[in-house]
Amino acid sequence: MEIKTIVYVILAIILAPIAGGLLSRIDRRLTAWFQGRFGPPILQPFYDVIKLLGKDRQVVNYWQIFCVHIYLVAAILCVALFAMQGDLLMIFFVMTIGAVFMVAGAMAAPSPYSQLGAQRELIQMLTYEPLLVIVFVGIYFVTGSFKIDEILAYDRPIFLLLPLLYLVLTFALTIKLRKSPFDISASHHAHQELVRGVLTEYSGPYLAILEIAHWYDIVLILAICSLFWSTSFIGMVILLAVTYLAEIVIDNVTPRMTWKWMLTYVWAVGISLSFFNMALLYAKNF
Amino acid sequence: MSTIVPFGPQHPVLPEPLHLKLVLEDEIVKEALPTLGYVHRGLETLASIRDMDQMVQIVERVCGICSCIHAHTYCMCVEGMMGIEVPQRADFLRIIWSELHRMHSHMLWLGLLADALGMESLFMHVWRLRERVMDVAEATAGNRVIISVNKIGGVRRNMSPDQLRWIVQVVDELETELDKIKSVLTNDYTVKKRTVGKGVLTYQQAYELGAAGPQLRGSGVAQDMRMTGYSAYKYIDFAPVVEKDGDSWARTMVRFRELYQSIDIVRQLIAKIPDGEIAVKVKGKPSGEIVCRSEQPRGELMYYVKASGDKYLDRVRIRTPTFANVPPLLAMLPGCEMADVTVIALSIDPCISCTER
Amino acid sequence: MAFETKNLTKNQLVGEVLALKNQGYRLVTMSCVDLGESFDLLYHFDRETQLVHLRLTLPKGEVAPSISGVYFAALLIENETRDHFGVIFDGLVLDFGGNFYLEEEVKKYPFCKVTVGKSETAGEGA
Amino acid sequence: MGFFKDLLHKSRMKSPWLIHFDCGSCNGCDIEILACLTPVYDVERFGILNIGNPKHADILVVSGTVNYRNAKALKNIYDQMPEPKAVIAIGACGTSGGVFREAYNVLGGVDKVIPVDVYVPGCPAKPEAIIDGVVLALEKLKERQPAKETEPLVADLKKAREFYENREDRQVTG
Amino acid sequence: MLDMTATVVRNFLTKTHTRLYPFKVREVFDNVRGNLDNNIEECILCGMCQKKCPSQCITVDKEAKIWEVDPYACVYCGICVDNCPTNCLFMHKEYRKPAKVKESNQMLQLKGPEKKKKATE
Amino acid sequence: MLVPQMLGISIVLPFIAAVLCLINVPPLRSMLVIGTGVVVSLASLVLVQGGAFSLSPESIFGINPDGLIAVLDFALLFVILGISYQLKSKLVATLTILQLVPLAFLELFMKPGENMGPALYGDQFSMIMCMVISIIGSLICVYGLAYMKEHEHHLKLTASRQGRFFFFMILFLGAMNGLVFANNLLWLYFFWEVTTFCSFMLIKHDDTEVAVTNATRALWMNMLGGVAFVFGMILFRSQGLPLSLQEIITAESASKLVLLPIGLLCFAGFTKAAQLPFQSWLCGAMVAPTPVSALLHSSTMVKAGVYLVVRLAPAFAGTLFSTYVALFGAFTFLAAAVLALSQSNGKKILAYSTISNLGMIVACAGINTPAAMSAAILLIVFHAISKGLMFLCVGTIEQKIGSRDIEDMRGLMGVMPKTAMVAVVGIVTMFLPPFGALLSKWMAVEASAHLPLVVLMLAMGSALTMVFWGRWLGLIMTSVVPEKGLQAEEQSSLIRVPLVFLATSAIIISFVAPGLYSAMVLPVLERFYSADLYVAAQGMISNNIGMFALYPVFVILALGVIYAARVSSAKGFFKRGSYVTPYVCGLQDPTDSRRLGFKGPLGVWADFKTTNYYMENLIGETRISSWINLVAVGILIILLAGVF
Ligand code: SF4
Ligand code: SF4
Ligand code: SF4
Ligand code: SF4
Ligand code: SF4
Ligand code: SF4
Ligand code: SF4
Ligand code: SF4
Repeated sequence: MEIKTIVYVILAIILAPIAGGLLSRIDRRLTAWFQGRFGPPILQPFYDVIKLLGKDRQVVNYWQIFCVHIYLVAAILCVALFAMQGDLLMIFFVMTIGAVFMVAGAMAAPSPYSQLGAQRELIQMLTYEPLLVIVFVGIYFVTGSFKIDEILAYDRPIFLLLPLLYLVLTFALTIKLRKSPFDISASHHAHQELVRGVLTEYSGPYLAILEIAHWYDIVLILAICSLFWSTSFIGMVILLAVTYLAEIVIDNVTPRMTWKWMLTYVWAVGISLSFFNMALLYAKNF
Repeated sequence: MSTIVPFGPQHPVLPEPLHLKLVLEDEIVKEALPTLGYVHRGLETLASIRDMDQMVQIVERVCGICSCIHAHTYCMCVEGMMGIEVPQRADFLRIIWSELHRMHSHMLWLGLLADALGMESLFMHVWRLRERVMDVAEATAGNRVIISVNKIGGVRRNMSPDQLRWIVQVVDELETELDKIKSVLTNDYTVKKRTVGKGVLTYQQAYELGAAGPQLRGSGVAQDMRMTGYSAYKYIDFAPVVEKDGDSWARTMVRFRELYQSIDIVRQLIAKIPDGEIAVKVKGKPSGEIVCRSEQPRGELMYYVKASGDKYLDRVRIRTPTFANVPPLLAMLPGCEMADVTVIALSIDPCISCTER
Repeated sequence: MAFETKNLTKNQLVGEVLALKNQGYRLVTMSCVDLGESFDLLYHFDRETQLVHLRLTLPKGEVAPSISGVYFAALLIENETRDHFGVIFDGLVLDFGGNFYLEEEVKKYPFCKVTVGKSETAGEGA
Repeated sequence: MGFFKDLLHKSRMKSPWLIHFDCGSCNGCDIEILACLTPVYDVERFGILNIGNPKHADILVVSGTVNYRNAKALKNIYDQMPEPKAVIAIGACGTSGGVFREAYNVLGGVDKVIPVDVYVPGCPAKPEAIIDGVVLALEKLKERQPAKETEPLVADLKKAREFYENREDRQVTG
Repeated sequence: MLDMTATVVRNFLTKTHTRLYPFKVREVFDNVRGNLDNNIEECILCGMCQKKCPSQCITVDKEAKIWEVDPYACVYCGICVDNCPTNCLFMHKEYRKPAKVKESNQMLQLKGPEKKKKATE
Repeated sequence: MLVPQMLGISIVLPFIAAVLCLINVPPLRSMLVIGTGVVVSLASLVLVQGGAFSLSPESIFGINPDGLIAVLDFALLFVILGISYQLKSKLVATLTILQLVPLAFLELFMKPGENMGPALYGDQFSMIMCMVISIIGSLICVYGLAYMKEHEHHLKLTASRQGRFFFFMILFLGAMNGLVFANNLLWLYFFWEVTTFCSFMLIKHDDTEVAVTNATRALWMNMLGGVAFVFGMILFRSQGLPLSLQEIITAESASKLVLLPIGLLCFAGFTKAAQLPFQSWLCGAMVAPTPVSALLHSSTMVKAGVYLVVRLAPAFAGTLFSTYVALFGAFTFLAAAVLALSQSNGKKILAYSTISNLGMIVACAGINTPAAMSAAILLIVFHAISKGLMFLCVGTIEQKIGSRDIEDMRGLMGVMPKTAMVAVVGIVTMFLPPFGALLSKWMAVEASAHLPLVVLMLAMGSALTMVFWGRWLGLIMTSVVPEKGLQAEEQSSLIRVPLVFLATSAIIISFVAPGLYSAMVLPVLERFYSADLYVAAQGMISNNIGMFALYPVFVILALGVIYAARVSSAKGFFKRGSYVTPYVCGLQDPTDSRRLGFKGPLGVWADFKTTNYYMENLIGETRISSWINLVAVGILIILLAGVF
């Protein structure tokens, strides 16, 4: 491995949670503004996490702790692999380690909320995973590779060729961000029928670890989004900003839906959008 | 193969301490059994150690949301037994406050429903609008929530012409604001997806299970206690708001349209309010039995009072609307999705504190 | 403003309630009053905002017939009355056995003027 | 180490997550607590979130009179909160039982069951008062202080029952 | 599907509606029922307030000249104020501040009301 | 290097040992089974050293082998005919006759021996298969020793029938080894039919009514494949091709005419590999004692089916038929995953997951690129290890808790911690990176990227896979913290050793996957493909479109696991934290903090209880099986019609 890659990896591992935290703070402030409120202070997400780290440890089942640490490791690993410019599909599969262990951790606790949350989380995974694979395949179609370095070497913004697939990716993003209408398995605040779903039985430092892992996750998936406009920095920033703003608006204007609706709707819409986009690509090529 | 989930008494979406034991299968509710008693205080027994004037303050705290209607109905009972004629202005003022309470209660409920739907921004928005009504209550009665304006024989506070004008201005503003969010409830695909067809209560069920208020009217039964014309309602034009479908959406629409109705009634009241005294002197002790009914935001409220000329009343019995709405709720839950439990529960606008007293 | 009531005996009650139901009446509620030696059970029915009242005077210690078979909604009211007065209803569809609102710590029937211990009477309903 | 300690203290002050339990309130206080969250008062300015789950919460906000049935739930919820934690009793009911003190099913205040750190009077307590109450409670969170001693729940229930049983006849039971 | 958008965008573009409470205190309406107080010098210790209070939180001890209210049981209804024959009871516009320890509001009358006593009788 | 001897040990020795197993002296049988296992395994390892070979035995015990095989063939078919009479199954009888007659025709009139190359041929693919069969198969047989003792104890049998049982188990191994080394299609056919017969006898072993019905179903479905096989051979001969496998796949004249018999052989493979719509025999095989299921699913029987399809793949590379095979496999992958999702019966989940994985292998054969073929071969290996392990786990668990329902496995960590740990390893190696099964899946998805419909089905299927494994993984861990740590678990070493051996090898072989690939898979592929091969270097497996950084992921995750295990160990935790009950809205039992549940209505205690979502009403087996079969039949018809 070259020195440059190692530096990238280390930078990514350090910067990702900071970026994730800041994003989450921007998210909360913007949400507050959309609701006509003032919103939390600048460093709020970090205060939250530090406070949680300083709370007493309580546990329902120690497998949970095991699982939550694996989730964190997997999330960091994904970001590192991305920084190494590895294979998109491999990163995706490594990402599922984290997701699966989060579910396993939630199921380890004998609590109805956590268990139902785990079931729903599984259904969310079921919903977004095929979509992500399709998006990656779409990228492969355009660039001829799954490897990030070669995707970055592609000389046109992928977004222009795969606008609909980008939309499909934002479905996955919404689910990963736990935003309405897909905040069915866990939510930022406990305002849902499952209390906090998969997060219900984690407390104190373990909740903090989950939160940090979640930041890594968000950064990763936003990084994947950024691949869609990798040719220019400004294009990338604009794409991400618009995407994130749209996410927040959608979060604020839609109620939470049920898992059945999510599965059928997202699969139907996502798959047809993908096929449409593929058809467009074919049409262009011939 | 089933999952058993406790729902309440402490649950973030259900603000009221009601416990439901849900038996689920793939998130479909198979059985729902309630436990009550988490708010039971036994305040009806206080009638035996508090005199009838003090009871006004106590029944007002049966429930903080439409507190003044409780006090009003209780006062109607005692006044009825003693044959007291309340000054007309007092009647009008009582109803103005009642309608303001109905408005804030409906908006509060709309916010909670939005929260149960996971639509935080609507919750925030509606509760922000609600604060306007709270300000009116605070300015006119001296307290935001429990306004303590009723007393036997009339009301304790008057409203100045300035205040009345200001109220009209506030309800006008509210009307325009409500217009802006109207389409969210009437048109929005996602909102309708979560409410339409959820928790259907047929006309027959609503009628036989004894549903009350918007729950009853949402199923097509045009019954509203205000039609009996108690207090100042006899001077006002209005017709009960009715929806046919009997689902959560219909109940939502009933309440939403009632907001407009209340705004209209407040305008009419303020246009017609007479001058004069606001209270009469009360002497003596009541005796006999009486039943009084009124319309709360959640439906029909009934007081039964028995007295025998003693210092203390013999019996104060309160039948609150949510008490009547619990059996229909239990009938609606089986077969719905777990995610809809909160929506359906909130669609009856549960008020457990008055259910259990 | 006293109101008209129709006085009934225990045996007439369910039949009369059924008749009212067939005429389209809805159960509003039931009120119970302790008269010292007996309980007054008042049933309030409504049709298009007009009320009809039935009165059953029940000597203490007797079991009242339940109307929850006719009006399901009566279930909550009868359980409540059981909690507060210790009146036992025969044929209640879902009997909370005096623990509807109250925990075991509350040992007396709070609404009764003559204090009776709860545990001794659970069987007979005095 | 001092830096981290200060940071932790600051974070605790800046991020109090609430759990609200309605322990037999008339809803007057409940809706005022909720009103704090809404735009007009917006307590998220102080990092306050209504988190709804005892395991995540720092401050337990209790409204209502506390009766025999919900006292047990209250105790359970309090026990499930990890330290450091604080309890705020809201309203006349939460602090003493209010108008209902002498009703038969009322224990009379949150402090009969769990140690209370801040009392917020009012009927209902005003949103401003609730905000003040939270600010006051933060001091307890900052440096974890040993919880105030309360007798175990069962003993308390017994005492309350005695109180109720020894009341004069004309009161309540006639 | 996006019917709420107009509203949230409007919220976004207008000023926030937040009252920045501890930093900016809004003006209180007149006649608001806040903390109960007694102008103890005017009080004739007649016990009317004690009798009328629905919460039974006032204790008047004529002998010891002590007037006491438990502000944590008081429900701020103002009935006592309405019924006080000397109008010595009054309510502040401000609410009572939260406290870490419950303390009752006890007042000892040092010197009785002057002539007024007769006038009100 | 001793190839003939080793082949003899692999193929003939089991036949002899099987007969010896019939002697009813339990200790002797145990030694026999263990001994055969060890010897056969060693032989397979020795074989690997030698590299590719081809061999035509002159005689077996002095008999002309071709003649011997022919005689045995007919003998076997007549036995089956006899059985069909016993079972009163006209279907089986018809299918047997449909084989007997054409086979006689083939033997008598079509000069089957013409231009025949070597009768036996072994390349690295055969050797991988042989290792899988010999090592995993033997472990399962060893496990079977302990299992069957308990099993017969449960059934309260007076006369042991283990002789018969192990006869067929061991025979199975020999037949499978013969199958993978056979180059002469007639030989292959013979071994093929032996596996059919063995599986029938093993499924029927308990002789209950269900067992007999299910065994019969297995028999006729596999006989259907046998019929296709025979007709395939006849067609080969009618086109003048020799009945040599190697000849067929290397034949330059992959014209449309040859496709039909290849299609028929593939069909035979599909039936054996329980592809849709033939999945029901494999699910029905669940009634057999667990070692049988383990054997059928992991190392034998179904693997024979995919082995044949994968072997034949180069012969139809680049044809439309190939694409249809890919589609067919992908559909099986998806549909079986859906069915697995709807199951709570642990063995059924395993069964459907097997079918699903086999579908993936078939799909890879259809995709027919070097990447896909690597995926197929690797998946055969890794699936065999993990699936064998999972079956043994379920069997062990069932004998302890008396249920194979995964809902009953909640909290297994508290009841049988060691087995539960092994099961966790089994599950994790089935579907999570960096383990081999997932590595193959990754290869498969990347290889299929140019076939949108296939990749879509693979993507959806793999998401479903994630769900049903994920929840199983989770619920094993569901438990309260035990008061005084975990108790030790007693277990016979005949059970413990196979479990632990398989679990460790699942991890270790995944770790050496790059080496395995270079040594065993690459040589096979290089014969047929030149471009786009994966290169394994420095622990990374990569080709021109993708790269799997196996070692970095492996190492970091391993460190993560060690770290997580340290911080979460029960002892370590209790020093630093405290135990609390789950959140149930404040309704726990205040007096007993470890009692799970809440006080519900009427003051009645409700114990904690949750279930997974099986969506019985939506995707229940009975609900959708017929639809799925219909689609599968449709694809199959198009597929076979395509080759005409
Ligand atoms: S219905 Fe509720 S809000 Fe209305 S008066 Fe009754 S208790 Fe109060
Ligand atoms: S609706 Fe869900 S995501 Fe939105 S604020 Fe509430 S809890 Fe958070
Ligand atoms: S449930 Fe009862 S207390 Fe709550 S708002 Fe309704 S009536 Fe009032
Ligand atoms: S203090 Fe007053 S407003 Fe608050 S709960 Fe008690 S009675 Fe209701
Ligand atoms: S009523 Fe007024 S004068 Fe009399 S004791 Fe009370 S405060 Fe004093
Ligand atoms: S008249 Fe005098 S004694 Fe009588 S109530 Fe008034 S102040 Fe008290
Ligand atoms: S304000 Fe009301 S509760 Fe308070 S002391 Fe006066 S009468 Fe009593
Ligand atoms: S439980 Fe297992 S060992 Fe026992 S009889 Fe059944 S299959 Fe055989």
